[in-house]
Amino acid sequence: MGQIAVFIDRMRQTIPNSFIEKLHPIIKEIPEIGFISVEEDLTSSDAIQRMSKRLEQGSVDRMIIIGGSPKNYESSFHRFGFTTPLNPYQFSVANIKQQSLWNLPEEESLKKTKEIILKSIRIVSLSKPIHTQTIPINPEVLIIGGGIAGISVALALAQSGIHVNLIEKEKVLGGGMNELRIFYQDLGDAQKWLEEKISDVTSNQNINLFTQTELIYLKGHIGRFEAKVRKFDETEIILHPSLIVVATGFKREIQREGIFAHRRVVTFSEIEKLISETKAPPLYWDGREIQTVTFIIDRVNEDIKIDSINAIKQALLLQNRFECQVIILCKDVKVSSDGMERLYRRARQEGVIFFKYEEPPKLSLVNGQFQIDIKDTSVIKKEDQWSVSILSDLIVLSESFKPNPSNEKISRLLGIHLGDNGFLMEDNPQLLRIRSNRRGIFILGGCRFPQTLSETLIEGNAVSEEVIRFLRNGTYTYELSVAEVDPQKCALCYTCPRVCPHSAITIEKYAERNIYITYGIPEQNQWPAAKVDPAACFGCGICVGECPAKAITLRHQPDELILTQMGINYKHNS
Amino acid sequence: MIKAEQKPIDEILRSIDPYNKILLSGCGACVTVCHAGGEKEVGLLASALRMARKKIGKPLEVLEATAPRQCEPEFALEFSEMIEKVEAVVSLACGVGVQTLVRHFPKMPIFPGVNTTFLGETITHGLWEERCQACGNCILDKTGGICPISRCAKQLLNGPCGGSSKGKCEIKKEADCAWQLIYDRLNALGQLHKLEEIIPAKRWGVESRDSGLRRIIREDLKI
Amino acid sequence: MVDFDPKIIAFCCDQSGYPSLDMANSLRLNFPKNVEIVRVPCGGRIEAHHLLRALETGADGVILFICYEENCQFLRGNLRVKGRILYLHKILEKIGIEKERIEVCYLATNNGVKLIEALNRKAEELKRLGPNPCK
Amino acid sequence: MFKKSDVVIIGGGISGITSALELKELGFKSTIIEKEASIGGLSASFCCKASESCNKCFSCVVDKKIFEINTNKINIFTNTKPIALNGSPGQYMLTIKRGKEKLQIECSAIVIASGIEPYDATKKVEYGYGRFKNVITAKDLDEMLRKKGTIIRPSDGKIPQNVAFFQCVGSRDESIGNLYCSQVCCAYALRLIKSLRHNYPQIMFTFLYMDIQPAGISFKKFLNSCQADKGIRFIRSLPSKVYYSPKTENLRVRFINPDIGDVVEEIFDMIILSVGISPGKESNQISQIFGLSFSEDGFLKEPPYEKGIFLAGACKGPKDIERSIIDAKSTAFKVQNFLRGLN
Repeated sequence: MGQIAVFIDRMRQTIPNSFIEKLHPIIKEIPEIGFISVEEDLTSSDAIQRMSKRLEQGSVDRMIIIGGSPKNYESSFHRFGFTTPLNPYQFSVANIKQQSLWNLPEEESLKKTKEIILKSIRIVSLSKPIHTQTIPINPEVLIIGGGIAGISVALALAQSGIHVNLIEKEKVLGGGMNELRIFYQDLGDAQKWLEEKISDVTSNQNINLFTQTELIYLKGHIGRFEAKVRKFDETEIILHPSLIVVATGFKREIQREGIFAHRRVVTFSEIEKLISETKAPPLYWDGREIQTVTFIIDRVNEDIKIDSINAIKQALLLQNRFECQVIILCKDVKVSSDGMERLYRRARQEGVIFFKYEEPPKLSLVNGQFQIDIKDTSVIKKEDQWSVSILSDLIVLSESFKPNPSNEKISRLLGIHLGDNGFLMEDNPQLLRIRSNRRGIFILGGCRFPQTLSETLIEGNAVSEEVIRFLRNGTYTYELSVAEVDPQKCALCYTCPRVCPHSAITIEKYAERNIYITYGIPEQNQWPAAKVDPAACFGCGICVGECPAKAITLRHQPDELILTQMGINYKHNS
Repeated sequence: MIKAEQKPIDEILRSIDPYNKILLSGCGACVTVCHAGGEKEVGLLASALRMARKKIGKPLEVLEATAPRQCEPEFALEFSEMIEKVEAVVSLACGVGVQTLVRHFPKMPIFPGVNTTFLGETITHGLWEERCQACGNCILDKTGGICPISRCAKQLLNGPCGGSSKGKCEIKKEADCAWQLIYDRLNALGQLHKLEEIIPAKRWGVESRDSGLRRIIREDLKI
Repeated sequence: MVDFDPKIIAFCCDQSGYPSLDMANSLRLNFPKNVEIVRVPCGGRIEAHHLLRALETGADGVILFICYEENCQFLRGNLRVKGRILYLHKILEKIGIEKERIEVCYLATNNGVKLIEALNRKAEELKRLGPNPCK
Repeated sequence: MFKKSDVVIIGGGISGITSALELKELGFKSTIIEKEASIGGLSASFCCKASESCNKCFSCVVDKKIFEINTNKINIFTNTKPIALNGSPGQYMLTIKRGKEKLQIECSAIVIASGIEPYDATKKVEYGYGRFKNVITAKDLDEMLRKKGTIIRPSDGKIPQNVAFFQCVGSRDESIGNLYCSQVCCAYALRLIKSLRHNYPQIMFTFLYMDIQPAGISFKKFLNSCQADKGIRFIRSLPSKVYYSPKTENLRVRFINPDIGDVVEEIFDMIILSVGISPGKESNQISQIFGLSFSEDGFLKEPPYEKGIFLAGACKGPKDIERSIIDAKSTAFKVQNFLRGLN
């Protein structure tokens, strides 16, 4: 083994010169040391250049840095093509900034510093080089779901020259957006806008549109997915996308029990359609002229603001265009979208009556009209709080936003997680809403959480951005600082594929069954074992911790490195 | 596969109490899969035993080894060299593996480290259920593929007992009634007529363990 | 109470524990005297046998600094290690070692103060428990 | 001095940082102009609000992004302000001022991520912020928790026992002309309360609000856990006035208690004002330099795409950290389209 280079980082004078002078003799005592060099700020780019030059001359094959947090150095070395003869994994950092060595008396602090340095020398002696791998990556994407989320991503990507396969299980594109007729912001025609988008999709050369098509299986990992889709006529096509975008949307459901089964209890989509299709007053529904309309929202899905927006928008239209009297019953007025507070105030000014309820209102039928009894909580004095009765011709009831029933299948096919509530993915801030647990699969729109159109469009752009980041270079490079299975030891217990949060492990036939065949093993001689895909692995080490056969090692942090960090001198112990 | 559970550490400590140097032998097959006696459990138990003995001032030296499958004589013999160095062996293999060692190392005290529990199936990760009792004469063809010998508490062969309630067993309330499952499955398959066939009582004394040690002999395979 | 400097091995997850440690370092907060830092990429990397080995080879206590639930960069690492610690506590109970010697502390990236508090509290607790009988 | 950069980003808050990092990944060089001495902006001043588990406040995500940008060698000018813009879309020349020094940067596109300010609570005179010591804003509390790690009454340094949170201070308020919902404060205040309840179970909280605004996927679960907590009282009513008792430094609050059905006065030993979001102080200046117009609510309005000037994050309307990050990513996408000549 060659010698070890030592770089001392003064971290812009955080370490006093006098201390460094005292360190020198201590370091020189250590036999493995090649040379010592002191830098003012080792994270600066010229210092790194000087460092590489110095390393090129010497006979060292690994190095330690005496300085601050290893995270700082690591990110600068691993990322910026640290072009030295040294592998970026063959270094370790003696973090002498740690544990407030400065608060200790000098002698003690020197002693402790020495211990830390010796430990990092032991660590660097154990470290092995880890190289990078590059795979070619085709500019091809599979988008599952042809709702507005899927459409917007498809158009954005196609424009950047990426080949898009868009699959939709229904006959027509648009998904849940087909129910929206009017934008709340400017009361513009949503259907016209959607139709333009759809015609853009169908006429785009880069978009391969498959309607009435479903995904039936998916193999492989980022850059090399293999997806089989089945069309309505039972023909099956195999696609080879590099990345996958899931935008399967959500489902609306209405529970019509009791009085809610009445024909004049309608959903938001029905009233939306009625409003947009009736040109002039009066408004008819079920053969009856409608004069008063009551919205009952927040019965379900209190955490989703779409209902509030729709109710206020429709109330304004009903009040202005059709001279109806509108009453909105809700738990909270959800105005946390741009422009909504103004709309809400306008609705109140135009005479829309709002009631906030804690207990659900009681409904009954009186002479063909609905009678709604609700407590008026806007009155201050309790003794004055009368129960108010409203007579209404039409009731608009909020539907519940349910996870798409196909989510379970999608999550199983794609190896992505289901959240507790049945929507895709758990709520974890690190995922930033659009990432899934698997590298190369993105999630957006209502399949994760139902939200307003403008937010979905922003998310769509963010997903397009992530996709382009991956596909820009035509290659994907990753470090092999990942988990690795020893197929000889693998007991095929399926623990690791089950626990891997990134679905990066599969049981595959790849290991040698017959030791006489060494190269290019033919299929019949392969032996199944767990296999970690290095492109999909994040290197977290969860599988390593779980494997009952100790068949998996984490290449950048094997057990001996952890034991050494614990202060156990590994060589003597084993 | 065979499912096993590690014995309580105090029990293991009691059996190795007189010894100062032991071998802890794991098995890379069934007990690895059910997280009871693979290489990882061997390491964990070794540490725990060492610590427990150090605490009472009787340090213990533990050698660790894991065979790919302890119930094969050749793999068992791989331990020979290590066994010479120790005073006792704790085997984390199933009962079969322990006895393979016993057969090959007649003079060495060998203790089981796991309780071999049953032949079972993984339901979800971390949950295993019994599926077979190796009765020696399989009747799964008659019962829609669900085994009443292993899954019915009373091992009934012809329909449920009176204690089956809402699909659950009366002996173990959380367990499904095997005969309910059999009925449902045959119903789903449209084969309810199979229930009309009486399954005769098992001849435990002839085909099963009651007649003494069971053996399979294949003359053609003998070397 | 025995007067000694308990040796604590602190496992720091690279996503939360280590950044918090860096923060504590730059704030120059006072650490207990005898702390060994082990840096791991994720709490899920920490195995039960590492912790037992730590106690076996001279540590008086072990503390794990890992991410809050539902905030693991690798989604489930913290949950997996939580399960392992539960299993380990059972073993410790059986062999007669106080299970308080192995403890989990949840952190975010910027909880330097909380980290130091936890370490100092741990040191006090270990002083109360006395030296690890198994070293 | 003269520099060249593909994109100049005005503002080094979370949106600016995210835009810069994403643009770098997309292959463009960007420069950040930050008016303060360090980057991070408002989002970096928040503390972690976890209780027993994560409450999704995103402060750790901000931390990671700041770490990333510091090690990513992106040009950052701190203590710097833009002063003039010349040139045409695709070929802008931006003059900036650092101290007394003036610099020029040639760039093809500009991202404005000038962020927002917390609402100035002194304008709500009736709540007495600035006059009564124990009335502080949620922002002040956050800072207190980050620096001192504990909640104390400013008047006597003791841990309070009975704390009231006033929602919608500076939001949804016609009297001060802020006709918008700040969208973030409900969840923000509840997270603060939840994490304080976890650390100080003895403190009782009263949450005075108008409507609870939802905030994302697990908000319902979170809200249920808050409502199940007996130490948090939810009252749907905004207080009308705060009186101060100089002797105890306690505060008497007048509000309608719907449970009692009357106007009541209650004593609290500390009041936290959930201040809303208002447009950044610099937005006037920025709108002049870059020729931008304002929305009805006083936030910046997105200029036409051909101009090559893009808005990111909360400067165009209230956003929480998560949505700012997503918005910045989306902006980075638009910028890359612009720079590659797509439309």
